Amino acid sequence: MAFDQLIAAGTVAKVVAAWVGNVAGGSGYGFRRAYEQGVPRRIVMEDHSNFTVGLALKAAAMGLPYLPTFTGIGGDIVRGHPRIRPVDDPFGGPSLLAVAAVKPDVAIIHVQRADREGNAHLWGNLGLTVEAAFAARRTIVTCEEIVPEEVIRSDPNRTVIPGFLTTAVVEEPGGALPSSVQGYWRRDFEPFLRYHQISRTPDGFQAWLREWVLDLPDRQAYLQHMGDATERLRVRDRRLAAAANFAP
Amino acid sequence: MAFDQLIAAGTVAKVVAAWVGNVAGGSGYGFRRAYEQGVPRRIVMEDHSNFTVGLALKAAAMGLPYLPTFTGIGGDIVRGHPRIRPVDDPFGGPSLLAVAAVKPDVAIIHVQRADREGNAHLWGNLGLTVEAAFAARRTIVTCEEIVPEEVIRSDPNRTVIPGFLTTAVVEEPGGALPSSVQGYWRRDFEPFLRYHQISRTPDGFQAWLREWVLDLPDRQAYLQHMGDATERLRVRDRRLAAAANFAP
Amino acid sequence: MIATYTRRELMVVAAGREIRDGEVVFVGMRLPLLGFGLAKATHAPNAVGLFENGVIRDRPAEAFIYTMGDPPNIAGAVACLGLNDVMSLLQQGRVDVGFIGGAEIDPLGNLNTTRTSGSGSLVRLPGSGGGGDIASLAGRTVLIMEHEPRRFRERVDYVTSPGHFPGRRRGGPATLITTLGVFDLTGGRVQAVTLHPGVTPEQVRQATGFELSIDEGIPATMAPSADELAYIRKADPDGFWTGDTMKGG
Amino acid sequence: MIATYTRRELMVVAAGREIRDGEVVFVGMRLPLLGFGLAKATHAPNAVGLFENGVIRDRPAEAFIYTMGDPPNIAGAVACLGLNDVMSLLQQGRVDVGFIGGAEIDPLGNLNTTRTSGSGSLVRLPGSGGGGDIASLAGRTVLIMEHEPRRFRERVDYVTSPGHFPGRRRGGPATLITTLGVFDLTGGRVQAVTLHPGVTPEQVRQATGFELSIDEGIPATMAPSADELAYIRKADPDGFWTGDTMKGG
Repeated sequence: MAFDQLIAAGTVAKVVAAWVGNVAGGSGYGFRRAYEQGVPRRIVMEDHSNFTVGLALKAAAMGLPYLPTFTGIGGDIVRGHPRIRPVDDPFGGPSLLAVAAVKPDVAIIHVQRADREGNAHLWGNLGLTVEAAFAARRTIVTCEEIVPEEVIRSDPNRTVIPGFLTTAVVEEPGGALPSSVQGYWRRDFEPFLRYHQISRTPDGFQAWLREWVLDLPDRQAYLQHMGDATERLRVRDRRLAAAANFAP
Repeated sequence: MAFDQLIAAGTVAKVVAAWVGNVAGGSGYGFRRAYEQGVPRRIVMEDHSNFTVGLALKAAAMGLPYLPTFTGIGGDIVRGHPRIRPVDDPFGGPSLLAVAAVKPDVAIIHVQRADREGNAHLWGNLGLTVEAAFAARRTIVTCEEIVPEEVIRSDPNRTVIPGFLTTAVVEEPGGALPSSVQGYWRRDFEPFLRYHQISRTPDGFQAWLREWVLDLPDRQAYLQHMGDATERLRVRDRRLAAAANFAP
Repeated sequence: MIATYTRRELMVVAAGREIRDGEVVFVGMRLPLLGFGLAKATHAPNAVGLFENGVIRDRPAEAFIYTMGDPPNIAGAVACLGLNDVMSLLQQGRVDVGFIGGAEIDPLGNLNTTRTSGSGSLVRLPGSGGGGDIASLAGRTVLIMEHEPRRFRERVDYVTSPGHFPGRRRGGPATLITTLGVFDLTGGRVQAVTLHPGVTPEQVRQATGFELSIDEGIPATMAPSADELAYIRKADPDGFWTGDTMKGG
Repeated sequence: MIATYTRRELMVVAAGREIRDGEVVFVGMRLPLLGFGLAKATHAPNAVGLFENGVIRDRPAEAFIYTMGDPPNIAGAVACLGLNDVMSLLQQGRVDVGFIGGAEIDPLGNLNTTRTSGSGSLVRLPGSGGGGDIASLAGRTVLIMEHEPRRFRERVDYVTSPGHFPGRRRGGPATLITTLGVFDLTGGRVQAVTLHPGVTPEQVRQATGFELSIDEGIPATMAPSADELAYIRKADPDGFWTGDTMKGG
C-alpha cells in the first residue's frame, strides 16, 4: 500500500519490486494509473520475483556485484532484464542467472526496540529487513522503544542490525501502523480496505492524500486523526519467548 | 581439537578446512604427522579460509553450485584450488572467485534445546552452524534438553534449524564438552592443554585414545571418567535474555 | 443430509487433497492456506508449511490472517526465518509442492500475474510476488484460477510463473484447480480430472480459450464432507476467502 | 617510576595505537584482542570490534577468554550473528582495520600460516582461519609477528594472507608489529617506524631475512604507561598471552 501511495502522489520515478498492490484487494490503483496511463507521471518498472529482489539485496549485503540463482528461468521476468543476466556455472553444471546487487540509498526499518547506538532487536516477521539494512548506504531505524543498552546486550542473537550500520535511530511507537508489529500492534485492516476503495479514482486518492498527509501538520495530529485505533490495536496480551540464559 | 583426534586416529581421508589445530597451542600434532609424514595415514588437505568454507556451505544451503567472492585473490589458497575458480562479473565489474558448494553427508549440531520434531533453538556462538545444517544431506541435532513443543513455538525466531531438516534429535546434556554451550557449560580448557601435550607423540596419542575412547564402553563411563568436570563446568548463574512478546 | 457449500470451499478441499502426508508445502495465502490447514487436520497431519516471508508452521495460525506477516501467523510458528532462507530451501529442492494463483493461464501452465492486454487495453497486475519462484523451484506446483475465457488463453501476454518448457530442471505445474474443475497439467496440456458437481464439459470448453481434453463420463469433484466444511468455516468464519464473492479479490 | 613490562605487553600497546576512534575493527584473539580492549579504554572509546565467528562487541569481554566463541565473549555483546554475516560486512568494505598474525612474512607483507619448508623439512601450520579473508578484504591490516630470521623471508613458501600485489582492490598491510619494533608496510617494503626500547638496528637486521630500511636516529617505541599496563594485567592476569613465554603459543 505504501508503494501505491508514493506512486499515486507522484513522488516515484522508478519501482524495483516483486509485487505492488494492496493486501486488501490485489491491484493498487495508483500503481495501475501510473503504469497504464502515466498518471500523475510515468514510472519505470523493474519487475522481480520475491527471490530475485531478495538476492539483489543479499548481494549488496554481501558486498558482491551479483548472486547466482536458478529462479525465474523459462519465464519473462528475467528476459531482457536490466539487472539479470545468464551466467555459466564455472564448475560445468547447468546455466544460472546472475542477479545484480541493489544498493538502496536509504533503508528505513521499524523494529521493536533499539539502544541509543542503533543496535536493533527485531522479532516476528523478518522478510528482507536484515538484508535491506545491511545493503543500504544509510539505515534509519525506527523503533517502538529506545531501551537501555543492557536490554540489547542481554540477547545479542536478537540484534539483527548492529549499531554501526545505523545512521539514525528514532523512537516512534506505532510507527509501522496500520501494519502490525509482533507483540506491540495488530494489523488494522480497515485502512487498507478504505484506501483500496478511495484510491480507485485520482480524485479519491487526492482526498486521501489531503486527509492523511497534507492536512496533518505533524505526527501528533496524525495519531489524533487515527482516533481510537492506537488504543484498539495495541497488543495487551503477553506471550513471552521462553527464557534463554546467556550467563557465561 | 576434534579434527586432530579424528585424523590421529586414522579415520580421516580428506580434510576440508580453514584451520586445523588446538586452541590451546596452535598446531595439532596429529594433523601435522598425517600431513607431514603420512602417519598413521596420508590425508588429502583442501585448504580454505574461513570465508571460503562459509561460502561453500552457504552455496549448498542456498541450493547453488557456487557463490562468488572477492576473498583470497592474490593468495595461494585459491591458486589451483579444486573448488575455487576465477569468474567474471557478468555486469562488467572486477573479476571474482567462485567457491563451489560443499554438501556434507552429515552435519552434527549441538544446541541448547529442541523439540521431538527436531526444531532447534540455538543461541550464543553461531559460526557456520546454521549453514551446515541447511547444507547437509542429513542433520543430527544433539541438545541439552528435549523440550515441549510449546517452548520452541514461543520463540520462532530462535529456531535456527526447522525440524524437517533434522534427521535425528538426541538429548545429550554436556554433549559438546569440553567446549562451551552458552548458558549451560563453560569451556574446560584443561583437556585442550592436556591433549595438546600428550598428542605430541604417536604413543601419547594412543594413550589418549585408549583412555578417552577405547576403554570407555559408553557415554555413562565417559561422563564418570570426566570426574568432577560436569559439576565444575555447569553454568549456574542466570543472565536471561530480555523479554520478547510474541502475542498476536 | 448434503451440506451446501460454495465453489471456493470446494476448491479449498481440492487444494488440500493435493498435499500428501509428510510433505513440505510452500503455502501462500487465500485458498491454499485454508487447504493446507484442512490437509493438516485430515489426511496430512505431518505436512509442514513454508511461507515466503520466512515463516514455517506445522499447524495453521490460531486466528484469521490477512497477510502471512500478520502476528497470528508468527505466534506459534516452529520457525520464523527470513525470505531468502525459505527461498533457499525452495531452491535446494526441499519443497515438495507449492501453490500459485494467476490472472491468466495457457495450456503449458504458464501463469501471468504481471500485465495483460487481453481485454484490449493494457492492465497492470500486481506482479510475481513469490509465484515465479515457486513455479521455478518447487517439486511440483498446484495452480488455482478463476475459470473464465479471458483468463484461459492460448498464449499468455507475459509469463510471470513459468509452466512446462524444454530444459526445465525440475518441477512444473502438476494440477490446476479452477472454479469449474480439477485438471492435470503434467503432460504439458490440460486434461480434465474432475468437474465440479453440476458443471458440464460444454461449460468448461466455453470458459476455456484453448483446447483441453475432457474424457467422456468424467467424474465429479468429490464434495466437501461435513467435517471439511466445518473446518473451513471455522478458519474463514466470515467467508472472506471462501464466500461466493471472494472479498480477498 | 618506570614500570617494567614484557615485549608482548609493549606489542599490545602498539596494536591498540593502530586503532582510531570510531573505527570498525576485525579483532581476532591474543594480542589484538587485548589491544582492542586497551584502545577502547583509552583513545578509541567508540571503536567497534568484529569477531569472525559472528560476535560484535563494543567493549571487551568481562572475563578471560580462550577462544572468541567462549561464553564471556558472547554475554554482553551487542550482536551475535553468523560467520558469513560478519565476513559479508568485511567484504562490503565496512571494516576499517583488521589484525593478522603469521608464522612467516616477506617484504610485501605476505603472510604464511599454512606450510613451510623453511627449516629444511616440511612443517604444517594450522592454516588461514580468518587471516586470508582479513588480508583480502579489510580497509587496512596490522600484522603481528615474532621477529626471527627464519620467519622473515625474502619469499614465503605459501601466501596464506596476501600482502601487496598488483591489482589489489583495497586495503593491504599497513603496519607490522614485531617483538623488535613497529614497521610501516604501505610502500610495499618494510620501513622501520620505531624500535622497541633497547633494540638496536643491527639486532633487527640480523633477525630479518630480507632488506629493510631503518632510518638513523629512529625513535623508540613509546613504552606502556602505568594505566596501559594496569589495563593489560587486568585483562590477562596470568600473562597467558602477554607473559615472557606466551602460553597461547
